[in-house]
Amino acid sequence: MYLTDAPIDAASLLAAARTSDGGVCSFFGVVRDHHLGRATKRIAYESYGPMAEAEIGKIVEGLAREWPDTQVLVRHRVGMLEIGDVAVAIVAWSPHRAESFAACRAAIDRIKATVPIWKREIHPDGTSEWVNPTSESPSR
Amino acid sequence: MYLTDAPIDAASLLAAARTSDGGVCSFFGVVRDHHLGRATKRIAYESYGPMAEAEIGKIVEGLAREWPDTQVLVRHRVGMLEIGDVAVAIVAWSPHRAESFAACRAAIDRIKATVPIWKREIHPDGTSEWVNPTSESPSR
Amino acid sequence: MRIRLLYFATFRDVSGRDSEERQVAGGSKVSDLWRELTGEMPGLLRTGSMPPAAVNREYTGPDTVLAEGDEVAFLPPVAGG
Amino acid sequence: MRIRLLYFATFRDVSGRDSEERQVAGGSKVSDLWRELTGEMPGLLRTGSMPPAAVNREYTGPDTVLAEGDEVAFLPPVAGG
Repeated sequence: MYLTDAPIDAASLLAAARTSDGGVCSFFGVVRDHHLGRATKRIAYESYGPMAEAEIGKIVEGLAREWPDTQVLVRHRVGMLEIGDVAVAIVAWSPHRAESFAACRAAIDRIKATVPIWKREIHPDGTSEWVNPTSESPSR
Repeated sequence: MYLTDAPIDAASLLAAARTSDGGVCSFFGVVRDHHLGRATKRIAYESYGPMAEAEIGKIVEGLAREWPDTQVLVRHRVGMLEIGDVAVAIVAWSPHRAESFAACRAAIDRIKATVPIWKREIHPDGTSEWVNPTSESPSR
Repeated sequence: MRIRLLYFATFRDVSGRDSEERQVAGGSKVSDLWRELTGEMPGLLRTGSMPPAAVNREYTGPDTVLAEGDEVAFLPPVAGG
Repeated sequence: MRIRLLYFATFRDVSGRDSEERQVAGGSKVSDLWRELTGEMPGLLRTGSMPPAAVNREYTGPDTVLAEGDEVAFLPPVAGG
């Protein structure tokens, strides 16, 4: 439901606005070509699938309680991703812009904090390692 | 350059990511079917065109100084818009998500504060009035 | 001297025009022009005190002195986005 | 009693397996299981103290008592998004 091993088409996700929505804030996490100063060739995303679905479900329910007027969509891709591929997509539709930003930001922050998904960076030389965000700056 | 009287295709704007970008935050302001408790049928957007272009240009330059790694795109539509039409689109691409959110949010807030664009709400009964955001809540 | 004055949104509704060429006294400031306009068209005062003004497409303050050929606009509360 | 243990990411690399069925003493807590596992596989300790644990796909604390048939996973630092 929230996880997919098929490419995420960012554009097609934006179409679901209700006529009462005035603001749409979205965030797309994209595979980039570097991490902590090293070049990245691709990234393998692994999940504890059933638990990840459940955790994202809890996050979405929590957002609906905190921002009842705001509708939030979440998609997270798993499997082998190339540079430029969308790894995670959040779209938050709301009557007002402040709420759309707040719910979108909360969604991605909470997903990164608790959903059991891991990523293994694969470098151009074929070496790879699991990413450990707890050893990095919080903005990364 | 920033203003257009043609429909804004939100989806097509998202495609410009650089390979170094890991986060894309976007905001789309959409014409909604109500405002301050009254039904809206459509909205006429009017601008002081050359000054609006210049003001958006200054805002984009300011964002580039504050978030040098972040690339920000702005489009604002003018003319007669129907419910669901995109009135303003902001896309901020950045290596990191915090910067993409911050730059996107600053862009829309500054555009709403200073760019000489006005909107006239047209109600289903044919009456209309100019929107005065200074008499409303700041989140609207 | 001559300036060009632009009207937008509610101010256009009040004045009944998009723009006009206007004679102002040499040394006139933006605030002097506003006082003159509101004397002729009290409806402009609906937005309260002097609104933001632009001279030659840049925001400027009330004490800016106008020059021949300036493009001047008083701006009703903006509502883009 | 029997539980099912799942390994992900670095923990799978260390253990060399995705999952296993395992016998644990009745009354064992999550923290007891972690102590047992790190005794067998000290490489698990690379992430420092006991990582977040899930029992039956829900986060739980170290004092949770395990039950027959539980699905248990210790979770390396997550990195979604």
